[in-house]
Amino acid sequence: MLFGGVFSLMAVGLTLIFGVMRVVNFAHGDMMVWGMYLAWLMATRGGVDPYLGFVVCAAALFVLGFVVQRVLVQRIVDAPHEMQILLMLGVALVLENLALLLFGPEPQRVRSALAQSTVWLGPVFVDVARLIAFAVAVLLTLLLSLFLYRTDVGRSIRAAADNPYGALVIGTDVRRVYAVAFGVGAACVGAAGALVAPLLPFQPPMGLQLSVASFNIVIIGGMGSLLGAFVGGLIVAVAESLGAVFLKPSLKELVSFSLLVLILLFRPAGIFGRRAS
Amino acid sequence: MTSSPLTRRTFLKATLAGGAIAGAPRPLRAQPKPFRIAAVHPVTGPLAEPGQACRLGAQLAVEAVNAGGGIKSKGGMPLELLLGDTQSKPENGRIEAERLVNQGAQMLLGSFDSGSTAAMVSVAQQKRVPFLIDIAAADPITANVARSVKEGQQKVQYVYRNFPTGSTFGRKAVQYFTEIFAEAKVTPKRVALMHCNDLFGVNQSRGFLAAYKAAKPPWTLLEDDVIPWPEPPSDLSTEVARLKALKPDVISPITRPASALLLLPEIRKQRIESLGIVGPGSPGLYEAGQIAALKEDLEYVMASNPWPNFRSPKTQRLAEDYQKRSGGRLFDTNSGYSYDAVFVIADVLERAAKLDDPDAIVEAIQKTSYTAGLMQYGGPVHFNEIGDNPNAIPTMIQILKAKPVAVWPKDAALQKFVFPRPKA
Amino acid sequence: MRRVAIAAAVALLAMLPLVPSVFGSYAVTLFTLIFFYGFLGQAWNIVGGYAGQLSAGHAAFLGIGAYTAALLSVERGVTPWLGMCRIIVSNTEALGGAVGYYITFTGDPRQFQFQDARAYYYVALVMMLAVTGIVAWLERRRFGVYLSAIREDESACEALGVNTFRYKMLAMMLSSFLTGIGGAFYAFYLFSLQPASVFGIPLSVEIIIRAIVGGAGTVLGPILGSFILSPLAELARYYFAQGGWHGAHLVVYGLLLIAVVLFLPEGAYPRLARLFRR
Amino acid sequence: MSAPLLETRGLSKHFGGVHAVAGLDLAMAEGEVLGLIGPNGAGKTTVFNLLSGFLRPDAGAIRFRGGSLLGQSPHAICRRGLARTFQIVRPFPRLSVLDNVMVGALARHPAAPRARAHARAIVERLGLGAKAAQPAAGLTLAERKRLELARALATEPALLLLDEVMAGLNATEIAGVVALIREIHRGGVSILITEHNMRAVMALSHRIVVLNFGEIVAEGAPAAVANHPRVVEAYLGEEYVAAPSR
Amino acid sequence: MSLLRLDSIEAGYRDLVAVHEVSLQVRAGEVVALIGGNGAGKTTTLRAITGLLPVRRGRIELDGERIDGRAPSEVVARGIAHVPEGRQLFPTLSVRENLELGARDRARRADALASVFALFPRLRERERQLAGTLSGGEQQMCAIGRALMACPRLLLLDEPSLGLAPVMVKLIFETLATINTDGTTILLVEQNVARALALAHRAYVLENGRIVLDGPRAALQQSEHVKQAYLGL
Repeated sequence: MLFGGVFSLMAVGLTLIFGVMRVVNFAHGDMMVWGMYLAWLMATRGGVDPYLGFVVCAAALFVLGFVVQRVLVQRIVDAPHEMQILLMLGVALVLENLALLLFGPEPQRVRSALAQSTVWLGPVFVDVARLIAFAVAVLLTLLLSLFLYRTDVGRSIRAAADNPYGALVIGTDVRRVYAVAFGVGAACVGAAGALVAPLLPFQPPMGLQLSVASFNIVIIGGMGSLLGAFVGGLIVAVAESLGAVFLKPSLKELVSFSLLVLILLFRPAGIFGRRAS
Repeated sequence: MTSSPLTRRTFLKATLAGGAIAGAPRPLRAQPKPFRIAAVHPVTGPLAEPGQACRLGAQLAVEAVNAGGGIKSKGGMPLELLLGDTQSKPENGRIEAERLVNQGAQMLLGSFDSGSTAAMVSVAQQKRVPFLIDIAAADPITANVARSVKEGQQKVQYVYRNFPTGSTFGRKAVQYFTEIFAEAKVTPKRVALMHCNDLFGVNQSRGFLAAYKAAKPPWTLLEDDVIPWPEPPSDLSTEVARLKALKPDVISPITRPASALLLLPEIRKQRIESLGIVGPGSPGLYEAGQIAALKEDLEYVMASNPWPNFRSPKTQRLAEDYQKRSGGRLFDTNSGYSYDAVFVIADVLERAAKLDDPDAIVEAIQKTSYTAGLMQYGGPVHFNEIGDNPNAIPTMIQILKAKPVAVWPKDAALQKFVFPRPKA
Repeated sequence: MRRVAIAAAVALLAMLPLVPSVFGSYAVTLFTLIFFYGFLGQAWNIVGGYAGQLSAGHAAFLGIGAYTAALLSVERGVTPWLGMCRIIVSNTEALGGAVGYYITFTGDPRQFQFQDARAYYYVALVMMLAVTGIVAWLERRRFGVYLSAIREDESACEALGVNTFRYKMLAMMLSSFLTGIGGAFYAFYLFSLQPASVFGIPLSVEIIIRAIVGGAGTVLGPILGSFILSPLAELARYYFAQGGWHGAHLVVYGLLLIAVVLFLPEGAYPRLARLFRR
Repeated sequence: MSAPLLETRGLSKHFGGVHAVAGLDLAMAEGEVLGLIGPNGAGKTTVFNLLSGFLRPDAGAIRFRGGSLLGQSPHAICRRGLARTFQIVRPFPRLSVLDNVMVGALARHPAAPRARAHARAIVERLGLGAKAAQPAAGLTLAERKRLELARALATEPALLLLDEVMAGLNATEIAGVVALIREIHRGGVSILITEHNMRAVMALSHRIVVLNFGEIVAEGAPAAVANHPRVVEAYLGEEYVAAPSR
Repeated sequence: MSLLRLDSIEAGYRDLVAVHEVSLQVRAGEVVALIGGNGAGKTTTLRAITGLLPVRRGRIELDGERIDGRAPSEVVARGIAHVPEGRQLFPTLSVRENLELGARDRARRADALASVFALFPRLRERERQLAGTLSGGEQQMCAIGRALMACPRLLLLDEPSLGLAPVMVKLIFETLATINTDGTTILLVEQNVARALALAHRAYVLENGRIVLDGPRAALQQSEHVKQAYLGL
C-alpha cells in the first residue's frame, strides 16, 4: 500500500509525457533505474542519503528527459505513433545497457539508516522508509500539481497538452514546452527511483518491468489524466496487497493485470480518462 | 560495498585484457593452431550477473591452461575462447552457437540457463559439435538426447554436463537436511518452503518436494503451505506475514539475489522466531555483494549449493586471483563450474585420439575421470550413460562471520555448522 | 513504380532458396530467424499494421501455440505438423501447470525435427512466403480493404456497412492463428519452451519492432524490417560483444535502432517504394 | 398513400439536461427529397445520428421500409439501404479515392473485382475519375465532399442522408453538387438533406421541415416555409449566409 | 507606411500550393477583410503570416521588418495576435487561465486582463469556468480576449462568426469595431461577407489562392462579382 505513492509518482511522470506529447515513453522504467543508480552512486560515493539525494536525481533526469525530447523525439513528432514507440525502445535499450556497462549486473540496494527502522501504528507495524517514501512521493505529486496549476510554465504545459495548435497560435514556444514537460516527467520517475532505492533491490534489466507497471497504472487511471495516474497508483498498490492477502501471493501480479483487463472492457478510457472525441 | 565504480573500471580492464589474451591468435612461438571453444553465456539481460561470472571463470581457466603449456599431447596447442552472449534469450543461444562454430569453434561451452542450453543442444547434435554444459540444471537437456540415441534416432550423443541436475539438487538437499537435523538432535515439525515463482524457483521447489516425498524423512515439511512470490518482487511483507502465521521451526527459502535482499530483512523485521534459515539451494544467499548488503541478516543462513572445495590450496589461490580480477566478487558456483569445465575440456583434448573428428572427442569425453577440479565433488568427474556427472553434487554452506563456509557433508566441511541459530 | 519494387523484391526472394547451398550454416540459422521474425511480423501486421490495432499481447498467442504443439507432441505423441493445424485450440489446463518443457531431440521429420538445419530454413522460408502471399492476396480483397479502412476511420466504416467488430475479430483470429503456428515452429527449432521467454513482453517487442521498422500496414514491411534489424543485431554483436564491455553491443544496437527511426520515420518500405517510383 | 419509406414516432434524445431531439414525428415517402433545416444546435445532426444508428434514442420508434431500426448497428442500417454522409468529411486519408468508394461498394458486391468495377463507375459519374488512384488525403474540400457522396452512393441506398454537403463550397461548386444530387434523385434514391445554404435546399427539396430546439416548428412546401414567421424569427433574415454549423 | 505587407507570397501544404503570389497591405488603424470561398486560401494566408506555415516564396514585413521564416512565438512577440478558426481554446483550462496564457508580458497582464473583462463582461462572470463548457459565442469571446491579452498591434481573425447564432455574430462584430476604435489594427477573414464588408475599411477577394479583387468597402459592396458569388443576391 505504501508503495502506492511511488507508483503514483512514476505513473504521473508517464502520463504527463503522454498527455502533452502523445508519446508513450517506453524508456520510463529505465529512466527510473537510472534514478536508482544515481541515488546509489551518491550514497556509496558521497554518503548522501537517498531521501535527500532524490532532488539531485530528479534534476539529472530532468536534463536527460529534456535532451531526449529536444534531440530525438522532437524530430519525429509528426511520424506515426508506432515509430515513436520504436524510438523510445531504442532509448530504453541504450539506457539499460549503459547501466549494465557502468554499474554491473549485481542487484544493488542503497542502505539508508532509515530503511532499517520500523514503527508501530496501532496493530500494524510500518517501515519508516516506506512511510517516508510515500510521504515524499505524495508531496512531490502535490508540488507537481502546484507547478502545473500555479506557474506560467506549468500552465503552458497544460495548455499544450490540451490543444497544441492553440498553444502554437498564441505564440507559445511549443518545442520548449515539450522539452520541459518531458524533463519534468523524467524528473518524476527519477525521484521515484531514488525514493525506492533503499526499499527495492535494483538491476539494469528491471526497466522494462517498471515501464509495464507504469503503463498498467496509467491505463487504469486514464491516459493523460494526472489525477487518474495518481489514484491509479494507489489503487494498484492496494489491489495488489489485498490480492496478496486474500489470494495466493503468486497471483499478486495477476490482480493488477485483471484490473487492467476489466478497465479496458468496461471503461476503455480509464477511470479518469475522457474519451477522445 | 565492494564493487564501487572505481574497482568496476579495474574489473572491466581486467576482463578486457583477459578477453584479448583469450581472443587473439598468438603468433609468438611456432605454436600449433589454437583449439577454439565457443563460450556462450548470458552476459546481458536479467541473467547477466551469473553469466558474467561464468565467462570470467572460463577465461581464467583458459589462461591457466595456456600458461601451463597448453595441450601437451597436441604439441602444446593453446586454447582459445570465442565469446557469445545469449542476452538471456533462448533463441540467441542457438544463433550465437552457430556464429561461433562458423568462426571456427570446435566445442561448445555454456550456457547457465536451461532454455538457451537446450537451444544450443540442437546445434551440437545437428552439426556434430561436442558440447560440455558447464551450468544448467534441467534434467531433460541431457536425458532427452540420451533417449533419442538409445531409441536409435540419433547416432551419437554430443552433449555432456558437469553440473548437478535438478533431481540431484532435491535429493541431496533432503539428505543434508536430514543429516544436519540428526546431528543437531532436533526434529523440526514445521519446515516452511518459500520460493521465487520463476522457472528456476518452481523447478527447484518441485525437485525438493519430490525428493522429500520419496525419502520420507523424520522431519516434516509443510507441503500444503508452500509460499511462492513473483520474481523480482517489489514487496514481500504479505508473503512473510503468511510465513509468520505458519509458525515455522525452519524457514527454507529458494531465492534470487534480488528477492533475498527483500526477504531476509523482512523476516527480521517481522520477528519470526525459528531454529534457523536453511535453503534447499539458490543464489542470493552467499555472494559477496549480498553479504555486504544484508550483513547480519545473512549470518547463520545455510543453503545447499554447488560449492568450490576451499580445502584445496589450488582453489584458494584461484579464488584470490578471481577476486582481484573481478573487482571483489567471490569465486563461487558459477565461476567455479565454468572454470572446471574448461579444465575438463583440456583433459579431454589431452586424451582424444584426434581433434578433427568430433566422435573422437566424444569418445574421450565418455572416458573422462578427472580429479583435479576446484569444486566440491562426490568423486572424480565422469559421465554416465545419460551424459551427466553423478559426482557433481551440492554442498551445505553457511554464512559464518560474514563468510560463506562449507559445513556439510562432514568430509567437505571446513567448520562445524551452527544450528539451531543462536538467539541474538 | 510499385510493380518494379515488388518485382525486385520477388527476384530477391527467389534467390533465397539458394542461400543454404552457397553460405554456411551460420547464415542459414541467421536467415531462418529472419524468416521466422518476418513471419511473425507479418502475422502481427494483419492486426497491428492493416487494422491499426496495436497489439502488444501478441507474444501470448505465440506462447499458447508453442505450448500446445509441444504438449501434444511431448505428452501425447501427436505430431506437431498436426499440432500446427489445431493450435487455436489451446490447452489451458495443461498450460496452467507448465513451467518449461524440453523437447527430445530426435531428428525425426515426422516429429517436425530435422537432422539437417537447412530443413528448418526451408520451412521458415515457406512459412514467411506463404503468409506474405496470403497478406498480399488479402490486401486487394474485401478483407484487406476493410481492415485498412478500419485503421483510417472506424465509424466512417460503420456508416458504409462494415461490421467493424467482426472484421477486427477476424483479423485478430487470423493473426493469432498464424502467430500460434510460429510458436510451434519456435518450440521445435529451439527444443525448449519456457513461459518467461515465450510469453514475455520482450518477445512481443522483438516481433513488433521489425514490422514497424519495415513499415506497418504494407505487404513487404515486416520482411524488410526483419532483413534490416536482424543483421544489425548480428553486426553489433560481432563487433562489440567480445571483451569485457558486457552490454556494449546492445548499446550499439539501441543507437542503430534510434538512427533507423530518425532516418526512416515512416518505415523502410514507404521510402523504398518512393525511390522506385522516381 | 402507401406506407412511408421512413417514419419516426416520438423520437427523443437528450444529452445531460439538453433535449437535442424532443418527440420528433417525421415521415418520408419513397422518392421524396426532404429538407431538414434549422439554426445551429437545432438538433439536425442528432436526428441523423439517431436514424443511422450512431446514437440510441431515449424514446420513440424508427421504421424504415416497414421494419424497425431501433437497436440496429450502423453497418446493419447501411445494409438495409440507409446511407449517410458526415458533416465533417471523413475520407480514409491513406486509401486511394477508388478504394474509399470500394469500401462502400463492398457492402453490395462482396467479390472484390465486381466491387471495384462498381466503385469505378461511381467515381467516374461523380467526376473524380482523374483522381481515382490518388490517396484521399490530397483532395480539395470540394472533391472530398464528392468523395463522401460517392462512398455513400456506392452502398446503393434507398435513402440517402446528406449532412451539410455544401458547407464550405463556393457558388460554382454548390451548383455542381446541386446538379449531382438531382441526378442521384433521378436514379431512384430518396434524399433527406440538412443544409445551411437556403437557396440550394429550397431548390432541391419537395418538402421542408424546420427544426428548432429539437422540435418541428414548421413544415411544408419550400415557398410556404420560407415565409413562415417562426422560421424568419429563427433565422433573423440570414438566409443568404452559407456558414456551416459546428 | 503599412503595418503589414505581404509581397507575392506562396505557401501551402506538402504537394499542394494553397496560395500563389498573394500581395496585400494593412495600414495601421485599418480593418481589412479577406473574403472568398472555402479553400480559397484565406486561412492559409493568415497561417503564413503568423509563421504557422512556411512561406515558400515572397516576403512578409511587419513595420518594415521581415518576419517570414520566424517561429510563431517570435511573430507573436513582435505584436501579431491570431484568433484561429475554430477558436482553439484550451478546453480543460479555466477562462482566466486561457486569457492569461495569451499574455506575453507578465507586468502588463493584470491591466490587459482588466481591459479584456471590460470589453467582454461575460468572460468575467465565467472567469473560473472551464473553457470547454462555454457556449460557442462565449468561446469566441474568450479566443478574441486571449489574443488581446498579448496587446497586439495587429489582430488576425479567422472566421469569428463561424457557427454562431445571429445575435452573437452581431455582438462580436460590434466588439471588433470597438477594438479597432481603441487602436488595434485588424485583418479579418470571414465568410459572412456582408458583415465583413460592413466592418472593414478595405477588402481583398481571394479565389483559388490568388487575389482577384481589392478595394475600399463601398467598391466591393457594389461589385457584381462579389454580389453574385458571396452575397447570394
